[in-house]
Amino acid sequence: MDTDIKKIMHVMRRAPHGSIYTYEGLEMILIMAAYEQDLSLAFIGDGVYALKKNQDTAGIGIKGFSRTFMALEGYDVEKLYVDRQSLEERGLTEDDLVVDVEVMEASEIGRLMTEQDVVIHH
Amino acid sequence: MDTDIKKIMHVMRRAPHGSIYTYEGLEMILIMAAYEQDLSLAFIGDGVYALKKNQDTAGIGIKGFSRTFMALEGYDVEKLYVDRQSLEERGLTEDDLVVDVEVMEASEIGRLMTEQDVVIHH
Amino acid sequence: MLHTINKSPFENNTFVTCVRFLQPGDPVLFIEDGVYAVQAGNRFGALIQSVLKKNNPVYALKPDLDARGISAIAEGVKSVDYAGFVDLVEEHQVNSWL
Amino acid sequence: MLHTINKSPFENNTFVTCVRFLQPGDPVLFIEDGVYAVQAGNRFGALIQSVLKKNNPVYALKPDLDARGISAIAEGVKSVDYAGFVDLVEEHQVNSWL
Amino acid sequence: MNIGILLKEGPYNHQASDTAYKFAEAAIAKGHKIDAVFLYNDGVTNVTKLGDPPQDDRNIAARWSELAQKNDFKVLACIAASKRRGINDDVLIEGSEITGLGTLTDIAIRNDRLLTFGD
Amino acid sequence: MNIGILLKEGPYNHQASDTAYKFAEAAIAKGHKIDAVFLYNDGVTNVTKLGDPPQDDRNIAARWSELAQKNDFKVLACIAASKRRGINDDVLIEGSEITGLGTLTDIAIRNDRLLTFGD
Repeated sequence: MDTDIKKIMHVMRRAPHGSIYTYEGLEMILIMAAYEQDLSLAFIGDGVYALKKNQDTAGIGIKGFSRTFMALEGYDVEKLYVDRQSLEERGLTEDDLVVDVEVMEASEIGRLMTEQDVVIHH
Repeated sequence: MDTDIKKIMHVMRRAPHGSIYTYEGLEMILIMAAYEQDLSLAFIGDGVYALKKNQDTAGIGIKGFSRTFMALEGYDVEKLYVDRQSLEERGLTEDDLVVDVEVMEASEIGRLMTEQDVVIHH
Repeated sequence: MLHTINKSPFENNTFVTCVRFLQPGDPVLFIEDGVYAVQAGNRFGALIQSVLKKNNPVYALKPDLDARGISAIAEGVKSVDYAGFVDLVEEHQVNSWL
Repeated sequence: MLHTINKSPFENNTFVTCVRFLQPGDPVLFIEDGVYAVQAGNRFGALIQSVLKKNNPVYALKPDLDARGISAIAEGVKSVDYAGFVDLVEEHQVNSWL
Repeated sequence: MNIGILLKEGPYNHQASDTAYKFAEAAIAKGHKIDAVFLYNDGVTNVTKLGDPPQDDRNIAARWSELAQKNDFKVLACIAASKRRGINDDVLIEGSEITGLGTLTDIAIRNDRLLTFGD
Repeated sequence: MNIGILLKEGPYNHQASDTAYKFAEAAIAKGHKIDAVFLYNDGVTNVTKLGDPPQDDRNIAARWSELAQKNDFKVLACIAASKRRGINDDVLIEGSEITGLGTLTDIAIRNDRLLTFGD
């Protein structure tokens, strides 16, 4: 088996709760985090909503998971990139988010994408 | 059982082949056509692509179904409404479609919608 | 006729399309990811106001707003719970823009 | 890096979003319902041309074009079959914009 | 009021089944009658008893089964859509049945409302 | 070249499984190795042998089974995603297995490419 460290980027693109993609994506990320690869997360488009503070899913009867993003640091997953335009278009700022992130320009996130061995959209 | 004739509109909104909604929608319409209700079809947004001529699905390995729209007349389903703007935005004209339709303004299709007992989007 | 919209307007064209077909007076209810349309201060505020001005009442499902952390909603939009959704269905036939 | 897009740009924002992240020289391949983007004469022609001008080659999967009855495609766009898709994957890492 | 529900997406992957369920509960609480829930497209996978979600999550199939039996309606899966997706009589939860699209037509005809939930 | 495939949607409802299959066939024809197909989200429903599509339609599960066995790879369904959706060992087609996300990580690490297909 190849023992090089691989660069794997997970791209969160969907709003939470309307579909399971973000939640199951997060489950995938938590498992991959144990494999000591170079993981990063990019939040693009509606993906930024996954990080919104004060989500209370009791009323829809679906388990919430925004707090799980806070646990990522404990797994040494610390590269969380947020697309500035996606955030601004949605009337959000960094203060609205549950975790510390790097707000970046699309061109910069795009450059990081090209350095990856694997990119998975959720 | 209520024996009044019900007005049921099927709204085709998706492009064909990328998902099964239009195809299974058409299966539903063919069954409903046997029940002698007042059926109509509206093609809105990417739904107009379902009627595009010269679809050849051999290469993707999925059964084509655009010709099935031609069979609707034999089932006395003759109210096929196409939203003018959806057609024009996609660079299509009536000549590009496999069946005769009524090209209508959105406001007029919207008015017909409000007369329905049931509206089902596919 | 009650129109329901369940897609985020930022990624999907459903809301913009639905508005073209809307008849004056018909209520619109945003559910699921559709509720992002009514978050105060976003770029769909103008479209929401134009809908309200044509006498189309606009609602958003509160459990879906809460689930997404949306507390401030556009002026004139009313939030309803599932019972309120049922009330709207009592009064109107339903057109779910999937 | 090869970017694939599988959604119709008329209903979904994926193509427009992808373009913002695209690095010069990176190829774009339209597949499935994504191929509607390259139909000649539609309103995404200008965006396609701007991508081509930044030295991003643009491809569309021919079996998907054929399935949708699209014979005329925008100038500068190349159609490829599944073998051509594999060729692109040989040359590039892949970024599938689902 | 008599209400039919058409559910077009499977459980968990989209919120449609959750919203349909919450709506049905609320309608019943207000004294309305749910006549039937008809499953179409991937929606047919809502009634497989083979699902085994995490303990701390909702069990969508079991929940529909209970609501249907308690309120005297059926959750009906379209036979053609079911066959495509591996749903058959052997895997059905209590309170569900496989049937044809003619039944959906009857549901559309005989009820005051037919509500669609999906993606 | 060694290629892993991640498939995130079920059969028939979306074209993803068809495109992934056609791509895999073409890659094999050009002498590449498909290392594994990993199923996630609704994608896990690609490997149920209970499906019974119309005679004149493709059988997606059977097709994956055949391609996998002929070319010495496995179609792997994520266990957590499978449990939610009623996929278990009893319903698996030949050539498929249920496994964990760690296996997907191995696939991502050891191959030259990981391609994702979905909605």
